[in-house]
Amino acid sequence: MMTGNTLTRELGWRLLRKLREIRQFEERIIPVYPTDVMVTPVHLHIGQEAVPVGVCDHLRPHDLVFIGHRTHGVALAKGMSMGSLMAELYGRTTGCAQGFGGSMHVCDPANGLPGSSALVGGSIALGVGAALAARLGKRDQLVVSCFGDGAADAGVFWESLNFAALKSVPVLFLCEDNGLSNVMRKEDHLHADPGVVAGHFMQVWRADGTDVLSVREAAGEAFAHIRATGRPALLWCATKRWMKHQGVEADDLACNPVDREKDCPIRKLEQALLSAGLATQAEIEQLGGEIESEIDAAIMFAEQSPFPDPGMLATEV
Amino acid sequence: MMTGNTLTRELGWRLLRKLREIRQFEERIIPVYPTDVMVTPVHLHIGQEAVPVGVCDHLRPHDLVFIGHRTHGVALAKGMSMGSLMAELYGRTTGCAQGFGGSMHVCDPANGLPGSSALVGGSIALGVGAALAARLGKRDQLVVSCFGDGAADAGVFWESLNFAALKSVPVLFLCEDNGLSNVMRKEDHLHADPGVVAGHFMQVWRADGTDVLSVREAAGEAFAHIRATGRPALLWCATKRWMKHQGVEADDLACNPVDREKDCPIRKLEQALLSAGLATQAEIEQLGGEIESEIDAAIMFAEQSPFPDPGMLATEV
Amino acid sequence: MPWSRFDQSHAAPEGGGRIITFKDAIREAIDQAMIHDPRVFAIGLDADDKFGVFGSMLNLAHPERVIGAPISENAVTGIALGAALNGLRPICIHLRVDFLLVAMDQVVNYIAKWRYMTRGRIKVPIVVRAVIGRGWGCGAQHSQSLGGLFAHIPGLKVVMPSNPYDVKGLFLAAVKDDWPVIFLEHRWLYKNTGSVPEDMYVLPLGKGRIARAGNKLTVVATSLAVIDTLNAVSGANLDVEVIDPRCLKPLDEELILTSVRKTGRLLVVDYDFPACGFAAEVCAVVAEKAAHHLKSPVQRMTFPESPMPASGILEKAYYPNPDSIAARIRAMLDGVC
Amino acid sequence: MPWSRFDQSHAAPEGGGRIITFKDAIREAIDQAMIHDPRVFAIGLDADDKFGVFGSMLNLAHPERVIGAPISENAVTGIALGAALNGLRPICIHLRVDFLLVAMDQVVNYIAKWRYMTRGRIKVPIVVRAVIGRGWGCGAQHSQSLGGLFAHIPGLKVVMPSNPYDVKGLFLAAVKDDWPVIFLEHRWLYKNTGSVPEDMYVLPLGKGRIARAGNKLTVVATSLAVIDTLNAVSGANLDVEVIDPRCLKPLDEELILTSVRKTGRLLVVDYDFPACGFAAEVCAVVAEKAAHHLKSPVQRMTFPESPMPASGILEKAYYPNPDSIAARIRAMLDGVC
Ligand SMILES: Cc1ncc(C[n+]2csc(CCOP(=O)(O)OP(=O)(O)O)c2C)c(N)n1
Ligand SMILES: Cc1ncc(C[n+]2csc(CCOP(=O)(O)OP(=O)(O)O)c2C)c(N)n1
Ligand SMILES: [Mg+2]
Ligand SMILES: [Mg+2]
Repeated sequence: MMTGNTLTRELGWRLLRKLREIRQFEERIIPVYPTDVMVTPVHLHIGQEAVPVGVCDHLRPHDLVFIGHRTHGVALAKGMSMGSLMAELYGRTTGCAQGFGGSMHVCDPANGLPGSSALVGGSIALGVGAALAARLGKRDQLVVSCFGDGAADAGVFWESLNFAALKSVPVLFLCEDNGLSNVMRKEDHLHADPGVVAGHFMQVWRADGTDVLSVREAAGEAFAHIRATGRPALLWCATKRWMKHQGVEADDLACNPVDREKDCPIRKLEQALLSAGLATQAEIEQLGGEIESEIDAAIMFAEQSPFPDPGMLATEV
Repeated sequence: MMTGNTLTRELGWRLLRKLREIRQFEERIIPVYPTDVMVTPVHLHIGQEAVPVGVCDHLRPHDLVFIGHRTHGVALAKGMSMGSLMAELYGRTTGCAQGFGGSMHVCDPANGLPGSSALVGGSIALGVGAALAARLGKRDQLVVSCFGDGAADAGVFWESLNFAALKSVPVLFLCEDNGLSNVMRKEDHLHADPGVVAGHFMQVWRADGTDVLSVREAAGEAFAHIRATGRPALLWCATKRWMKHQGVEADDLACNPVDREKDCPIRKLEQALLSAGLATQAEIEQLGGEIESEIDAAIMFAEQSPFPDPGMLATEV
Repeated sequence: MPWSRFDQSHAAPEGGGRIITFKDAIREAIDQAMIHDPRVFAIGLDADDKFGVFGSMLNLAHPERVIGAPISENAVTGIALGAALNGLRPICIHLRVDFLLVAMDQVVNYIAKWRYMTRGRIKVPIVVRAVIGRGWGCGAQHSQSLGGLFAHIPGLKVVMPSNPYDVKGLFLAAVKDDWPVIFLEHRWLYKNTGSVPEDMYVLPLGKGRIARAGNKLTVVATSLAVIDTLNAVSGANLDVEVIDPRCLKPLDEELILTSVRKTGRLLVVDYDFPACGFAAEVCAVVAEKAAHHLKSPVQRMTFPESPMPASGILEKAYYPNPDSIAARIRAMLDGVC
Repeated sequence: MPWSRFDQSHAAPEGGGRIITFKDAIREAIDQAMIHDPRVFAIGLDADDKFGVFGSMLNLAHPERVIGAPISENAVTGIALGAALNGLRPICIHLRVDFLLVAMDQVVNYIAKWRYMTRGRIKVPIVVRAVIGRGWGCGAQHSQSLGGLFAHIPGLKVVMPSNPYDVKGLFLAAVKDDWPVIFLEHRWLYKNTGSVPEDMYVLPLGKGRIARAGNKLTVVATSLAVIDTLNAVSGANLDVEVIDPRCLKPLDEELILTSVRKTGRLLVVDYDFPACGFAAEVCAVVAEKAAHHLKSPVQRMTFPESPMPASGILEKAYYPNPDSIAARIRAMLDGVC
């Protein structure tokens, strides 16, 4: 739903660029991946782009987002450069973690990305701690803990909700609920709706995670609440995973039918822009082309960057 | 409240005996403890006796109860002999764990006590597993996970609720809510009411944990539900801790005012028995005397039992 | 369920017989254990999905005794323990050993200690399976081994099999055992093949084997490191004795000491963190009990003192391999290093 | 917050000066760190209650920076880490090291690896304080040490101070450090007294000390074991060198090796589980690097291979003590044992 957002050209265009950057970036991984130039397990964001883009549109570089294993979309939405991310996938020194991290461990302090975790769940608590630090330091800084529906299974989710509520920690819990934990359906891994449970601890917003305007609006309200009250909030976004949990193949689970027209955050926004007369098809195609060139540059940058020096192996430890 | 329980002499007498056994047993620890004959940290059950007694009255020897650190009341309610428990506190070979366990680690397989844990929280999961085993083995066996309000802070509580609900595990979650986690008030360690949260996963009963008939009635309903549906249930009993968290002194926290008349499960039941004409004051005093003799015997048994052989130290490992 | 009739262990088949993969040997062990004993069941995240724990849980005779679980490793490990305390023989499964760290409270505080705390009145027949092994750019959180960490904890047995014959016999022994067993399977061994009897058999937990006889140097290695060492040694035709203890705990000290007394030299190849680990333990045991037989100082070959990096070139430098093992052995034999 | 001005470490005071307890030395270090640097704060279950972590957190100048927590050790440890990643210098407190096992995912998978995984772009200045030590009939789940377990994990520094002077300097060094530090305080040391400068000072993490000079045998011990060994040695007037490495990691290998090269004998007294532990590590290091100087085999004195029992008589047999240490030393010197 787009109510409450005044869809201006500037806003729409900014969001569309980010959505497309993520989508097109990931789509370029697909053909390259089987050639083993990226030796790192990837969890693609395709289909879910609206969530990071809608939320991160409110954030400044010094606002923080903590991520789990599905990193690319959030990292790009938060401002990481494509070259830096691509080079990390290629395992090069110019990667955001100089090749030491891989796809699941991306960081970019200058853009508010303090790192990510391949283990599910634990990073929820990190966001709470970072927000606590912001409060203790009386800093004007927003902090988001981003996680999937599967992560809500974990005890650390419960403990984090309770702690944040008890101690008035100004953090946004952001659930990117794609209805799946690997190949398990949500109803098979969660008996109750964690969004409902969270409601006993803090105010909860829900958004359509395939609609960037819906996400952006709800996130805006949640952030306003956090700022106004100093209390935590949770934003639950139902979205759709198009690809297999890991790797570059399209998902084929019977329980996860994907309609690439109706479920597409990019189509939705483009349609809205077109019908509001805020964009033309030609402009959109041009944007796509621009982004494609940026990705070309990122790939070239990655390919031409040196590999890390094995002599540095046991440093920073 | 006593509605719904027909208070017969037999029932009332059985419950009263158990309540008094626990109370009098613990009260005898108090004077002895400072002499260091029991070298083990004790967490007394005084004031909370109604919870284990009301619940265990439904249980047969082969039904199981899992306990945390506050063990004595549950152990006696479940049928452990006073001698066996006392000898364990005295660190003797005749103790339920031959002196290897101490107060926090009591077990009595013949009476459905598979052990207890000094760590808070984890044993909640053990009960779920044992109940799963009962279901897989198609056994007629009830299983109870007994824990305190503090244990509900822990992530394992959330995970256990979710698992039990997802997999239809016929377990009773039993919270002995004394409103305290050590010296922390419930509202300082739990932001939401876990009983309410649990309601999203399973049916929840509440009882007055200072009234054995209230507990017994609610437990009866919960067990009937578990048997009928094969699903888990939670019983939340608000009760009152009279003693300090650990050791043998009366509690003195301002937030925990104790009225030893009104809050006393034994008084409550005795009053009910007396006013229903099911007991006389003289009979009650006689019961007290009988139990006192049993405790004398238990103490003598413990005192006269041999210490374990240090040569056995590194066995059973 | 007379597990006792499997007490007689088969000798390792001398070639011939039925050749199957390491993965299929585990699968067969699980299948046979479940058929043989209705108390055996499996539980864990992704234990029941279509991938079947890298194929090791597919086509079982009793799928109704395989219970999938949410991402709740801590509770689920406790649930497995609870089932063991109530008469079952659970196989608790973790697709990566790293996930088991979430359940460390259960493993170290509960599973390892329950039997002791109850003075043996309650048995703890649980097998915790965890898949280990370097990933493929998986990085620091998805590539650990942790065998030494578990072996540090009294009350746990730790098994690290290296070949299809062993994995079947050791797995069945673990299920049969009334003590908790941590069973660590290296993912890179799954496709390896070997001769495996079809019948059920158990190998004793705590008895190692001489994987290759030799005279000039004893190499103690476990799991994938056994295979890599054998490749290193046979490729270079070195006169080296390779000991596969099979279990980190109980450790077959006598086998190691006997070999070192003969060869006078020890190298421990342990694919794990170096400090306070299994390699240190083996060196310490030899230094305590066979020092006078040593012709040169003991040596360890482990991961570097660092977490795992992601980039392929770094991974290559991080992990020992047959070449680097052969080089180290040669250096030791040359007295150079 | 120029922590750099504390780089010059004080020499240990030679008697005299202000005498305070171990507990007060920690308290003072925490207090001074919080006053000196507003980024320092403390968090943990019972950190803010009236008992003040066995008195070590009472009467601080900045109680508003002490945050109590629910029984949620896993999240709370992660929250401390999150605060460190966002510019603070948390002191995360666990009243018993056993509780820290609940947070092992955070400690091993996150805290130890974060700096490495981000290639040092993110510093991890966190101190995890945990109180260790045998209880008083506390049994298996409340008496662990676990220093060796943490020292096994690359990325963690592990400190085990033995006296008031060291605990203050090492604690301030830990807070100052940009790497995660596990700080293990033995409860039985809390009442011990010693001379402690009032000013802030840091001791380098990774530098041990010679607690007593001697010639016939090197004893390496940490924490309470240092005190017990000193008592054992001085009581019997034995010509023994006692090395207190202060840190299990980084380990001051050179100090140990130099001593062993002189004495030719090594005993490690480690109040922890034996297998794959810190004692094994020290033995392995010496066996690797100073084997030719050894006049007799190295020895370890640790807990038995078992969890802790509860009954007093069993506890007494379980834990090494000055008498049993003296006996072992004498046996080694007599060449009897
Ligand atoms: C503690 C832990 N357990 C299991 C895994 C394996 N694992 C990786 S991603 C994943 C599914 C997570 O689902 P969700 O949180 O919904 O995120 P999504 O992949 O859907 O984005 C699982 C089970 C893990 N990484 N960490
Ligand atoms: C994991 C863990 N954290 C902390 C403790 C210390 N501790 C022991 S009992 C207790 C309070 C428990 O409160 P509750 O669960 O309500 O039980 P109660 O003591 O009130 O019966 C605490 C914090 C512990 N034993 N285990
Ligand atoms: Mg999901
Ligand atoms: Mg309580």
